[in-house]
Amino acid sequence: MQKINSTMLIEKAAQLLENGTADRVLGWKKGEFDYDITPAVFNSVDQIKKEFVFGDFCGANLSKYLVKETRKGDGKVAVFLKPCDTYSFNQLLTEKRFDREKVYAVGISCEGMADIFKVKQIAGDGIVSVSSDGENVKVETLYDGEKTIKLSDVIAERCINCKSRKCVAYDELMGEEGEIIDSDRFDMVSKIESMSEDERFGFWQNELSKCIRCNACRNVCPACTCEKCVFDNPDSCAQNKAPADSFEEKMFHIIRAFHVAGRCTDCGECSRVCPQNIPLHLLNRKFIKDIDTFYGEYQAGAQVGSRAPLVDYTEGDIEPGEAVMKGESENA
Amino acid sequence: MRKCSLQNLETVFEKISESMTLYIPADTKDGADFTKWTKGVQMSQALNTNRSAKDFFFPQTEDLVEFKTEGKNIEVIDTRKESEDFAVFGVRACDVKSFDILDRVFLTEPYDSYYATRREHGVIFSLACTRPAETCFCGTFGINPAEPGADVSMWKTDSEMFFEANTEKGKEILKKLESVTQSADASDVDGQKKKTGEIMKKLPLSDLSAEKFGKGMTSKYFDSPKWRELSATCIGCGTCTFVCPTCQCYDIKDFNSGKGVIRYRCWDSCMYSDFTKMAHGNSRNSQTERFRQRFMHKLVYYPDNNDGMFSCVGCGRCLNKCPISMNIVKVMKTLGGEDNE
Amino acid sequence: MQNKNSSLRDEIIRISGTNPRKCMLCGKCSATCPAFDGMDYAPHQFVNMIENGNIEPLLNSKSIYQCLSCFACLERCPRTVEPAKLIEAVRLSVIRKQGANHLKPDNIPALLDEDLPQQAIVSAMRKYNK
Amino acid sequence: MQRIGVFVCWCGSNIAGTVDVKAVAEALKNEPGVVFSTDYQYMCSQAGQDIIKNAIKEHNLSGIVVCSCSPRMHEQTFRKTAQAAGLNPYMVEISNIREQCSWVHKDMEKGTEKAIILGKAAIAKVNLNAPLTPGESPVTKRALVIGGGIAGIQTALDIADAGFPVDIVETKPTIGGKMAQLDKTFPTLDCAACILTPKMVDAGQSDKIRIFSYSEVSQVKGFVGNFDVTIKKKARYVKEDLCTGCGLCTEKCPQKKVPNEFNLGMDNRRAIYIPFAQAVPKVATIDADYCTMLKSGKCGVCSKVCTAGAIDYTQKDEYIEEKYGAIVVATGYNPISMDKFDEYAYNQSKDVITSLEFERLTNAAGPTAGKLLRPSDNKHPHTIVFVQCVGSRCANCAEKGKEYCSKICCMYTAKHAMLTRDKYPDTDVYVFYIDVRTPGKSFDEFYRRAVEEYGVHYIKGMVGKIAPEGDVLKVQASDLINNKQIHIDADLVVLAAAIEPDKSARPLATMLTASMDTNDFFTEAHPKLRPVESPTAGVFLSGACQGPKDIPETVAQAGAAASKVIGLLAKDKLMGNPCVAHSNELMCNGCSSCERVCPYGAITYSDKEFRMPDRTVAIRRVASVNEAVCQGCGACTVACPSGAMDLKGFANNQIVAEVDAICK
Amino acid sequence: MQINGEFKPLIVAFCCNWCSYAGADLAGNNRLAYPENVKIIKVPCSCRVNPMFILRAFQRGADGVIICGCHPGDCHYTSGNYYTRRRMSLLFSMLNFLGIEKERTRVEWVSAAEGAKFAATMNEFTEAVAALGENKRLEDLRCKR
Repeated sequence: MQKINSTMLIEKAAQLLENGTADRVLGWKKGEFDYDITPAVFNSVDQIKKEFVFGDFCGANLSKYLVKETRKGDGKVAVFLKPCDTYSFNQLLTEKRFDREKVYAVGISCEGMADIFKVKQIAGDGIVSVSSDGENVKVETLYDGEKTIKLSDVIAERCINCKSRKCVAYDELMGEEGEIIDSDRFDMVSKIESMSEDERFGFWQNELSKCIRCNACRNVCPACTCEKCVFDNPDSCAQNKAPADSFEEKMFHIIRAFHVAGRCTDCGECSRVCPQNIPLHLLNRKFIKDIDTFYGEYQAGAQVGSRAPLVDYTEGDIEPGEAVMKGESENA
Repeated sequence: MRKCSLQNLETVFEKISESMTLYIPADTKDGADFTKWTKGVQMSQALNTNRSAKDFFFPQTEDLVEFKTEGKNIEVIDTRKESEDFAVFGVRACDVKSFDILDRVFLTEPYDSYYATRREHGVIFSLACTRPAETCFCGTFGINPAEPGADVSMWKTDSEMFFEANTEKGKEILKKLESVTQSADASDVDGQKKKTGEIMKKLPLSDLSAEKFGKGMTSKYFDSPKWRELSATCIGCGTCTFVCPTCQCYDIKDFNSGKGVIRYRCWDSCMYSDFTKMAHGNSRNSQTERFRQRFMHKLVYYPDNNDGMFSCVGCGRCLNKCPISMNIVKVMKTLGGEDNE
Repeated sequence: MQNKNSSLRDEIIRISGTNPRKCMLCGKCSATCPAFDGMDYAPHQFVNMIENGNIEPLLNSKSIYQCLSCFACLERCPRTVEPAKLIEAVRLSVIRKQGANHLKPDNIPALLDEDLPQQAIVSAMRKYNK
Repeated sequence: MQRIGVFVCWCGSNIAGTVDVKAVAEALKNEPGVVFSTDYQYMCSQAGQDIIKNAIKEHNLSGIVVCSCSPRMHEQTFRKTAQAAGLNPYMVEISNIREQCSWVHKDMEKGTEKAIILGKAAIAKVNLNAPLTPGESPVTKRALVIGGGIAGIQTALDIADAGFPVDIVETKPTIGGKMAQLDKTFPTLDCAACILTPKMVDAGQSDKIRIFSYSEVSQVKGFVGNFDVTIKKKARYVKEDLCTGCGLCTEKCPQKKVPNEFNLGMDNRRAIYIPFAQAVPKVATIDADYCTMLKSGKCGVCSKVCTAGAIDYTQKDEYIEEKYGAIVVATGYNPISMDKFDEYAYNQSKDVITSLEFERLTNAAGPTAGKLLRPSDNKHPHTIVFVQCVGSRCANCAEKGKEYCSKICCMYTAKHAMLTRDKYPDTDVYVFYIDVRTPGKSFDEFYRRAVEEYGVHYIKGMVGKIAPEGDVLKVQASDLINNKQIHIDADLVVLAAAIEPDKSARPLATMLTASMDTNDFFTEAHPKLRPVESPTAGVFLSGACQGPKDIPETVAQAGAAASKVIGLLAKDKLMGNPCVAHSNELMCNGCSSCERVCPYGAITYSDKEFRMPDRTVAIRRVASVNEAVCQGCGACTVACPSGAMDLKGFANNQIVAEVDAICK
Repeated sequence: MQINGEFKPLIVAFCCNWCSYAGADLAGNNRLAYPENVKIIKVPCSCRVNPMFILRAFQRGADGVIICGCHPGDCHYTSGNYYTRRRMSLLFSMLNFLGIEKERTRVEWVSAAEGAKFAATMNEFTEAVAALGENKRLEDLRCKR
């Protein structure tokens, strides 16, 4: 299968503007280096031809921008969605966060995105250029010249544990539809579950104490599209700006995870953007794993309109006491 | 100038920590960060720490005062503790420069005694760079990474660490370290300085110029249509401001613990929707305005009020950490680009 | 009622994978059983006797060899008790106990030949080596 | 800032025995907002209430805290007291220092300390209270009954009897429902038609009752007291007002091969038909699926013979919109399909029938004119086997049967067996049962009569297999008492099929936002205390749509539902509970989480234009709560991630203030 | 909370108005004793309990939090406690995942007729929490000054 590349997307994006399908395009824009790519709204074919880019460093999930972007004027917004982004897209639709009619979605197949920090760890400082051919990554550095790394060695952690390469929503698909993957994404959650209580506490105390409350996790999260977040609302009894006590770090992350429980599609953006490298996705995954164990498998965003587990129930649901025990021991 | 062998660096650490708490950059699984030195903690080889040394002088949260009510009376309690002396080891030139910028904010009227106390009690050992990263652009702001400054400047070679005191405080501490260091010649590090100078010219951002910014440029950039485009996908998080060594905005808040009210300050971010929110609402309502504020402050407003000094030091942290890879370099290039001529 | 032989009872229930407590004594299993006439204990009795731990008579009954494993009872049972599985479980526990009459593991190597499928050995071991 | 008065009750020694009430009153004096604090022996007494009233006036109190017994005892009392003194009744908070303090603790010091903390929590809450006013809404004094079986008819008659207009909507061309198909009724063996038809006639003739037969409810909007319902009157191609019900057309219609659903397909009717002689309304209906005229435009016999000129081939479905104050669901039941029970050979042999078919076979108005003849060869059966629990009490049969007991089968099977033996003593009757359940007045006696007096063979056991062989049905069954497998050559087998809610119930429940259980039976508001109300205010349940029921129970429930409706319609205005949810539109995401957890369907959405913080204008979907429907459970407040949804009287900040006060 | 050197855990009990609060009243009517440190907050339904309230209680110094509601199937609002059950199952499992002692949180169904159960539950829960000692893992040091 041919890997989706910049040229193909540029052509598509330009075509969508030219033929009037959309009047603006959400995509990715070239950065200063080869890896610092910014999500951007493109308004003209010129701009697309000049600045649009797609490659191994286009990890950003564009679906959340649709909430804001569809509110601007009447025209349609074209958006490029990787498989994991399509789940977020569906979840946003389920929650009626934007008007489907105002969006032209192009699904693009994805084999996993690269993580620049992994590249830097291997290739060292001073990366002048980085490019990949789908198998190898060629890195040129200031100090050590050119190096070739296997792409598979620098694939982002979240993509290694990819749950699905299937585009679940699109008006048009580029590349193959992809398949749902039997991933090992819960391994780390299981590992923590099998730790002792003290170890678990130690692990999270250490991780969460790094939090600087920059809100990047929240602001990037496609499930966190609240008009006003409780943590920003002085009337919510929960507002705070900085973790002045270790309690507040926990409070913020527990409540945030709880608010997206059953709605989180496990896109992994939270961990990707955390400047302190806190594995925040593990909190969300714990909820996903518990939901799967307690109430049957549920993938948020797999279908538009599906009923999230927290706004649903059955008469025979597991009791909380039992659930806690099960949540600890179900490491299968 | 003094020096010690790298093997003996630990004895230097030991010596310093006899009289004060010492923080050195140490490796964690997520990169380097300043860590309290205790025996065995190794100094990181990394170019720079994730978080800047700003935290030592201007911590993310800090209690200012406490109120207690008894019946209908209020008691005000100064909860400040006796500050202890401390040293921060291995601060890079860019971060050293950030203290100049912060000092101009906190040490002019109204004088910030909380910050000042920490400055008085802290000694900074700076460390010259030898391998700047592609994201470094300190040169843009006239910083020489080979001459890092602060109380004590340091240069690290393959086998030795060189120390040069720049201030009285620095001289004092180097004196204390005489027993564990040897005298050295300033020319011993000339080679390294020169080499660093060469590398600086080759950095991809070496051509980035701040010339088009600075004092009096408000009207030139304020209404630029580029802001909207640049900020279009900004998610409004505070990452850039919190990793920035020069961002100095804070909010003062009260926490009612039930037993009393603690008034504390905490970092704030101009990227947040409730930044400078007042009774009438927010003065900057859109993300575009907030985004513009941050960069205009770094590049225009601050220089306006501080003799042309920029409040960016080119450390590159925001380049590495921004979730959407938007940063001051892109802003400078876009605004200062040909289109804007 | 006395729960005699409860370990054997639990063992049989475990092997069968069914829950005899679900039985509501409708008798549809016995009504449906084509081998009923040859049985000394009818399918519904199996369910009840196993649940009560009254298993000895079943171990010695001829019913366990009369059951055709046609699964009619299993198919028809309205409560998913699935008597056939219980009968099979009793049968198995008898067979497993007959170790003395059957092959000993030591004897097996001599009997092996190339055509004997691996699985047969494994299942023979599992079945007879108790 | 509130001006709060605190009133600590001694309750004689009930509180004062373990709590130092004076110390409590003294300690609470210094709490924020408190301007007055006192104690008294019995706050609920007239004198105690006067202390409160005077203090409200004297100290210009804006809120009061009464530290006393449980709010379940005297919250209402003190609210009225406050109201009498000009204070909003919802500015009263009760601190429960009796049941939850003095009565459960023994140590005076600790008890006092706890009472003070509980008082502080109440003060913290009342500081954040706001005056609340219950919402009012008018009541449309008309009821809708959905379903025209005995349940619906009885409900309608009872409501009409109280003087309120009622409409019955029935999908069939006539009311009457299942009861009209029955022959006799247990345990008294009254003829069903004899007791039902007078009621049908009453309903048809009542000036308060309108019957929309051959009609369906197609849309329901609104809420208790104010439902807007659209009723679809299906085209029956006969003008109801002109048709005299003479039946001439039904005799002349040349299309004779239409399976007669009233007789469960055991005989045929014409394409134009009146289901049965006593139908109400007695109006003919053309079955468009079979009418040659409607299908091919050639025929028109009925039109020609109709002297009243009632036939109208051009009739269209008609939609009627009407307002109602209350809705009663009486959609009834159906026997489940026997298609999946291969072992009983229902589809292989005509002589294996369901009990309802048996009713028709023994009914004088049925296909055999009441003679018990078996369907295959119209011969009199000499051996009849009845099988109970076919599809009932079935744990594995999600697809096949039902997990519940269908409740009525034991009794009607006893009835069938008894009547058969009575009319045809030469018949051998066997009944296979798992259990015989007869909890009802004169029920067990009835069953025993079948056994003892009529010699019905009751066999504990189940039929495993029925095989048609020649002209007999080979029945293989178990006899658990004798531990035998028995074989019977039967002439006729009657299956007591489980019953299930009518298929129309599920979509109707969605329209009404009324909840259902997994079996599609409507859920009652409370299984014990509110058995005829649905959790959705203004929607009531009558008959088997709520669960399997026999006729007496159905009629009783129908009357109960009617009385609830009458109680509702008798009011001119409905006063709501003011402690309801409300949504802050500025924060609402329109995500529907709240709507999904609301058990009452109280939340609706609309698109509204908002000026966004960044000065742009956006159209956003936002929730609003219908205060007349909301019952104030608060489920939505937690489902809402942004905190836009809050509950009046139990607001987030109020509960948090209580937590803070307690944990201080 | 330390009283005379003895650790008395502070327990916050959220009780639904219709069943559990009435159950607590019944415990009172029958004079069934339980520790003073149990403090009840009335909510209309257990589904009104926001996870934030629970965390807030721990922040402010509670050592244990228990949520009491009608038995499943008996909710006054028909389905409220079903949601409570799901929410608390997930929340408590998460707290446990974070290493916060699972014995500090509990959901118990107490009907209006179960005064004895209410008292017994509170006694037992208090004892279980007392055995753990003070809540250190979800504390806010500022509230302990």
